[in-house]
Amino acid sequence: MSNILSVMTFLPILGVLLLLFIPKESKGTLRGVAMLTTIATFAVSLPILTGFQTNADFQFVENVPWIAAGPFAMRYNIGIDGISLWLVMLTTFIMPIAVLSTWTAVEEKVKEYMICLLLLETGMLGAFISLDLFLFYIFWEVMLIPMYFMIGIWGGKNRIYAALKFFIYTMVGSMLMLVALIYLYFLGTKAGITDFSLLHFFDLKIDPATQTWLFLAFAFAFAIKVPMFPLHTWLPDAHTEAPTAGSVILAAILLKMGTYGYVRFAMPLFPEATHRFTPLIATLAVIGIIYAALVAMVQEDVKKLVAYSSVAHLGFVMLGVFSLNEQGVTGGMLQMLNHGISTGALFLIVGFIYERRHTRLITDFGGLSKQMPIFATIFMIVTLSSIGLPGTNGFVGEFLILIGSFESSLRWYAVIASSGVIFAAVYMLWMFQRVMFGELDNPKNQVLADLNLREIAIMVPLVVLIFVMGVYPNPFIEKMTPSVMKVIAKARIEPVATAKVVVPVVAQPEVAPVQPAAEQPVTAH
Amino acid sequence: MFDNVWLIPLFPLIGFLINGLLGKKIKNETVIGSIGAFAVLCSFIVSVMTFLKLIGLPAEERVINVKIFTWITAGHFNADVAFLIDPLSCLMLLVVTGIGFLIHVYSIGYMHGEEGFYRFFAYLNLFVFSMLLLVTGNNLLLMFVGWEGVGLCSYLLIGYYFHKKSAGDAGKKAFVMNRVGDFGFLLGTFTLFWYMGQTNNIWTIQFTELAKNANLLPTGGVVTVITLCFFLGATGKSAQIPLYTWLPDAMEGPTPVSALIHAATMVTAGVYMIGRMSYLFIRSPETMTVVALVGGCTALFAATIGTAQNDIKRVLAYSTVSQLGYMFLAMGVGAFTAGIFHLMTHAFFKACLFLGSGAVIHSMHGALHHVHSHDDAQDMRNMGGLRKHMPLTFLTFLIATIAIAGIPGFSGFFSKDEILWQAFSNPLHGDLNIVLWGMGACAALLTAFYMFRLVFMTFFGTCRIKEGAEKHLHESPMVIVIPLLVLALLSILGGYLGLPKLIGDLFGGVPNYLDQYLEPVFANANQYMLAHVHPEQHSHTLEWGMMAASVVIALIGISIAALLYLINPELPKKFTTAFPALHRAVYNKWYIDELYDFMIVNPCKALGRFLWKGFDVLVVDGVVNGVASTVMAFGGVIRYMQSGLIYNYAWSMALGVVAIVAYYVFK
Amino acid sequence: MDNLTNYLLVSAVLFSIGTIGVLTRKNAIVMFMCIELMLNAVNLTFVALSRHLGNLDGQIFVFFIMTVAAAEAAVGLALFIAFFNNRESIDVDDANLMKW
Amino acid sequence: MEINVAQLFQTINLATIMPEIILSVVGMALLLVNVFVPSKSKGYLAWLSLAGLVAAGYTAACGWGQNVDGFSGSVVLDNFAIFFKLIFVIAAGLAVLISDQYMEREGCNQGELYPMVLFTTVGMMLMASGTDMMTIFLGLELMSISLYVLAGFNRANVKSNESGLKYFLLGAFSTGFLLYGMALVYGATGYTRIAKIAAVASQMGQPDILLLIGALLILTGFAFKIAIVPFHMWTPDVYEGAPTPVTALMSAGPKAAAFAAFLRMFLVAFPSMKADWSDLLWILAVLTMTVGNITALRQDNIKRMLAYSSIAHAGYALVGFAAANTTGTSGILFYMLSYAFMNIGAFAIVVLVAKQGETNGNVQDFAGLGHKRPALAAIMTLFLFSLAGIPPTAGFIGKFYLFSGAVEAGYIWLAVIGVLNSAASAYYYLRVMVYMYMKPAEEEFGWVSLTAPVSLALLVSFLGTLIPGVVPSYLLQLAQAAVKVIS
Repeated sequence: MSNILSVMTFLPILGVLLLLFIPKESKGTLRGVAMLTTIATFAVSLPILTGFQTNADFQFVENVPWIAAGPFAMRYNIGIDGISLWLVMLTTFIMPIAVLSTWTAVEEKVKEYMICLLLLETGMLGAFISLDLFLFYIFWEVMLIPMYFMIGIWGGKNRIYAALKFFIYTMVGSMLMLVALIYLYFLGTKAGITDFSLLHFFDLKIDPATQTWLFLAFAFAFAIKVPMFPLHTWLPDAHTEAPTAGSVILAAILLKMGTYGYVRFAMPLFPEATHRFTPLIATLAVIGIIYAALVAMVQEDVKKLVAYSSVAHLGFVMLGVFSLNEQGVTGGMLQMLNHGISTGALFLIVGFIYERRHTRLITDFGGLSKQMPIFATIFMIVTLSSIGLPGTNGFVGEFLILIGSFESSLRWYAVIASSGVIFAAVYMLWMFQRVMFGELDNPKNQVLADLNLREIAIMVPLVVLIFVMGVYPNPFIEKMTPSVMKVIAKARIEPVATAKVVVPVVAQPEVAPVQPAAEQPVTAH
Repeated sequence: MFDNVWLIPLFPLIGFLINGLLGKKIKNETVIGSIGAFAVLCSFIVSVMTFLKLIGLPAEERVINVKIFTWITAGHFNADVAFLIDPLSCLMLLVVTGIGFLIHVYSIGYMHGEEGFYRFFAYLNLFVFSMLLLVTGNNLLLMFVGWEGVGLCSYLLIGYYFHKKSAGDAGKKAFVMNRVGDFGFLLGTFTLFWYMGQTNNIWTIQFTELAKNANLLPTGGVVTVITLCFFLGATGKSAQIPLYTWLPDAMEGPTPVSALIHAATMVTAGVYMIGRMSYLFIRSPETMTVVALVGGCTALFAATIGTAQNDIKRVLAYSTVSQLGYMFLAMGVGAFTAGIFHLMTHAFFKACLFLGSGAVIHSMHGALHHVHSHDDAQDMRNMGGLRKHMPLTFLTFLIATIAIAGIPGFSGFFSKDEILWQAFSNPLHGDLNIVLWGMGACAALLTAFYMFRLVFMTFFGTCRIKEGAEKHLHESPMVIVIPLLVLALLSILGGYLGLPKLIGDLFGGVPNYLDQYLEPVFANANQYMLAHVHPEQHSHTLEWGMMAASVVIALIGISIAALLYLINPELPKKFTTAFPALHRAVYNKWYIDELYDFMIVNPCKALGRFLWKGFDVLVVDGVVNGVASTVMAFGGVIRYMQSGLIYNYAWSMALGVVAIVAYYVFK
Repeated sequence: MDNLTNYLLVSAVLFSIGTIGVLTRKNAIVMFMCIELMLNAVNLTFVALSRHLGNLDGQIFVFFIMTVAAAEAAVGLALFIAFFNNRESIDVDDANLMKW
Repeated sequence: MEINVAQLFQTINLATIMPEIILSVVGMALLLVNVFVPSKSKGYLAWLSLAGLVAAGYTAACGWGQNVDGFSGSVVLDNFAIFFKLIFVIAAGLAVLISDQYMEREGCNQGELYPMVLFTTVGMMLMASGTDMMTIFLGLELMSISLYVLAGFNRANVKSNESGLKYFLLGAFSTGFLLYGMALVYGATGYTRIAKIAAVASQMGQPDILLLIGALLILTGFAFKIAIVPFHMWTPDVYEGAPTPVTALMSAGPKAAAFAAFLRMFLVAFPSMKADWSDLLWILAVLTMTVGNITALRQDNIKRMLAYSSIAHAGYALVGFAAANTTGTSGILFYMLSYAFMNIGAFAIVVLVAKQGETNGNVQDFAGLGHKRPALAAIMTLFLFSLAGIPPTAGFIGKFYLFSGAVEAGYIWLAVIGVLNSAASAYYYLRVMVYMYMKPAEEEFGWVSLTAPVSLALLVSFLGTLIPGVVPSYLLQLAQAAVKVIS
């Protein structure tokens, strides 16, 4: 099937159309249809994974004219490479879980809720597979709408503020990106580029001063989405107020849009500017790691704590991505997936206890382990994954990021960032301890039921992935490696020899003799 | 030939999975316990087989890498899941699985009737698995997996009684402090990987590769940075200054855990790691000095605290910290074999001590439970005279105590004396040697003192337990006692593996087996030492003298203990009243925990709170919301221009016309 | 030439008077009369220019303006009456229900 | 001089103004029908005028690409005019469709409304077609006078009176400036015909001061109709007071008509002074967007809010004008068309939600609409997103082209200010959605009844907002073709 990507992307829309014809009273059917749609989407995405050839090319490409008027030519140009592949898979994988997670949590306006979820899925998938800048922008913006409603309608007490903040904050950024996009296009037309296709722009030579401005505009939009310090304040609000599925999707996928944007657009398009702003971005990333960790430590609301932990984790991702070597970028990409899985799982967990107790204050809990052993086990595993314990997915990503950035010019940033692993342990474990350990003294907590079958079914795939990706991450890495190398080759302004100096570990010392320093792969001091 | 080594960690992993996933369903304690113990037993058997195979090989071939699968590859970074079988790791395998098996057996009896029995065995198996990874991992990263894994198990097991807040706190403290160490470990790994790659184009984190290329490393400089980072990792894991405070708190966990994790195996990981990378450490004289000093200080410092504790397990905990200090002292003076030797002997006698104390506590607990007393079953002030009731436990406990105190003939004497001698005579630290020896000797004195204090308070004198409870005190079941006996035996015999040459010569040239066995592992370091420093020759007389001195020191310590706690039990009280401040300081562990709280924990929390409420909400969000509300306020003002009056509107238009025209006319 | 300038000046003055009248008066009818004055000033300009330029376009324009002004007057007065019916005033100060 | 009638008719070329003729005839016929058909319900008039509008639109569309002129070149039926005529037909048609229900409810269902709508449409069409200052003026006045009547149509309602009064006085006032400007241009160049003015103006090396002032005064005249700051003050009051369907028409039609004439005058007659007026439009665009948006932030009355929003939208369109390139100007055309759909659609919802006497017209009164009437709310949501310029809607594509025009012309900061305004504007559009979806319903919205005409209007504007948002290519190409004739 040559248009499998389109089928996958727009399958949720089909689900929406179906949902429209189901009366809103039959909630079970609505949930079922939404569930089936997301599962079908996941099923459709599987052949993409299996059929993906491990090389740097874009695959499953569809490229047809879309808009052509005046100076512009936009094309419906989609495709997938090693960088977007896993993010697409993550999206299709998380969505059924998200739907399932709200089976009982959302009792009101089920129909609208499911419509929002499905629209969101199309938006996210579309953004990940777009190879046309304009198309990307459309999907990028479209995502905002369902998320806005999810926060605003099904959110908590302060939901309207959070929803508006989320929407307008993101919109300010993306609007500036739009201007940069247009400007870039006109630069391209002068160089003979005839449409918005990303691949054309990769070859465009832009003078550094212009790059600076364009990069800033792109980076600003993406930084808001990531979110990077100090543009992060919408996140705790949005997360805290969003319903569980909203938080899960927001954390697992939407935030990745920002980092993905850097890897896919900002960095390869503007290499000189990337080089120039690397210290700034790395500084912000590191500040984000430490700052968010410190702030997370003193949170009173579990969900807010997890939200701040997201900021810290995404700081790691940014650091890795901007180290611009294979370890760092691979680590960053992996960490995106890891964060999607483990933070998604954390939000689900918070959702479980919120559903039971209708509070998220840490002080309202304590000793839950006794009452909910299965929950405790899963919570523990996810917590450990979140703090990057070896054997879980979180470790692989974090380690590669740190070793990558240590090897690059961001050495000192890596050192500071490494201390983030300590803080992560502090705030996560302290939270875990206060919620799960101690005396089960609150009578309301003494009657809590452990996870039911549905909830276990939600968590099991995540837990399995946590371990699979921790123990055997190589299949994930292998698929993305060629694309990662391509990105690095584009985004680095120094000549890169990274790929060629792989020395097998078993190499004999005499085979790998000491080389004069001049021939070393350049790792700027 | 060594293809089946992956079985060694696999068995405990299977045990963990079975007990962890199905344990709740199995319910039968015997089955659960047997599965757990059997898994470790299988590992032990395979380890023994591996060991036998290994010593069957010529010495120079005793380094085998067994690759299972490629774990992570990214760029020139590569990490395999692969095992390194060499004398050092084999020794550790035996210690871990051997003692681990005994403690598993012991636990079946000790943990009888505890809630979450299956959980305990699952964790214990998981711990053994992690520890085996740690010791067999053939690269830094896999070692780190085990490194963090044992930390995790430690966290889980310390927090086993999670309903107790103190247990949860202790677990968290252990984990976080370990993480601080891990931070160092990671940085060390990064720097080493980067430096080797950068300067020599050797991108590897594999131990054998590193060892092979160790000669490319400079002396000092970046190696100092690397080794100090690793050493930070070691201080965290092995509870050295400044990261030792978690270990005494870790006694919140069940006693078998204390024996296995917090005495015999996990806490020695730091020592093992330095041994594993001896070729690296030896290349940095600065680091060696730091290691030796930290070790010496810790040995002495922890010993002082140990003298004033009343909780039986806490005494042992501080003793562990102190003994670990010895091991680091050994490593720091380049006596790697001696350090590993002490690691091994310490594993025997300290496991024996902990299990013995566990038996005591168990018995005390049962007795106190009978009379419905809430007295602390671990407080030595409630004990006394227990030897009548628990003769076997007393016997084994006494043997182990003698061993730790350094009485000749018992294992502790050989290893400790070796360390003291090396501290005194090593060629690395020059004038510092006497200080190092002094610290070690003082610590030995204190060790002998507080250990016998413990024995006297617990097993001698009058029974101070609550009225009526005494008759309920009884010897432990066989499943508890047998491991004690085995360990006690090992505490005696273990020392004969590493007889000093001096003594060996007396018995017709019995070699120092351990030295020979471990020689290939430390060959690189030793060669480097030979090439770079010139050892002074010390006369045998001096060596004999020093040996005698350490025996005398131990005896003095024992005598003081006997005087204070056996002959004249009123003396200690007088002593404490005479020096109240000193006693309070020692009793409160020199207020180090409070100091950390004051210096690090509280400022961090305060900073976090400030950043949240003061910066995040006020400044960052304040700017965002400020912009928004400024615009909104502006809108509120502008709308009042819209007065609703036609002539105002007309004015606006007319002025607009005038302005536009004027602009162009006068431009 | 001078002639034209004079005409233009007069019409400009008339236009200004009309404008100022609109700006300062509050009676809707007076305001409307001022607007008529402005329109007539424009007419004068057109006629003068037409004469000066020697083509008839301007004068034709004036016819249209006058016609339109008449239509405007008719509609305007109807609106005033409707307003007066409800507010009993044609003071524009009273047309202030909607503001801000 | 012998007058050859046939030749005269050839010069006049009635085909050029056939759409106007059709609408005028239908309008006058409807006036008579209204008098002589004794039916209390006036709904049939709506359908009849719709038929007339469709016929006129069809006639206009048939002339696509032919570029004929008439009346000795003082009117023209070129692509540019046709594009705008279709906008007017759509705007008027949608307004007509939502009128009956509203007028019935408000108790002022006089049949004259429909002829007046048709006449005002004729005026707009004439403005778009006019190539002579005279015809433009005539079209403008025809449009305006009909609108004065329409604004004050609800005679019994004080607000409607006030709206008519304000619109009339200020409109006439601005006409004064426009005319004076035209007089000066005439004086400076000697012609009223745009093409000839252009010819003369391009001959002048240094623009004549008379010509410049004339042009600026003409600009202010159009600026009034478009509602450019500082000539915008009438907009909120008039929009608020006028009957809602009239407001809907007013927000879309006259604005587009004024843009049509404005574009034609400035791009055809004064391109030589582009440097002068382009800067001015830059400033005016910024002022208009900003003032419109910022003031709209604090409005509760939804009609008033939409009025301020329409000021802001005029500012966005001006961005394209300031750029004065094909991208920008075709963007204006596209935007005006989209704006007709989305804004009238939004007003249609306002008509439905409001109660008798124009009560219930505040944002707060929309609370819970999303749950009680999900379809209506969903449609309204689309309109609001389109107004806010969020894809996939026509509003986004329109804005994209407008801002692209600015970027292409090198006005990057203008585009940046534009997009920032756009982001700020999202707040007040979202606010409506907040009430619709995120606040509990206080009312059951039982009175909201969807009649056939309104449903049709909603459907048309829904599709007109959505489809060009997803597949805009065809319309954009039409707009490009349309602006070709004036650039």
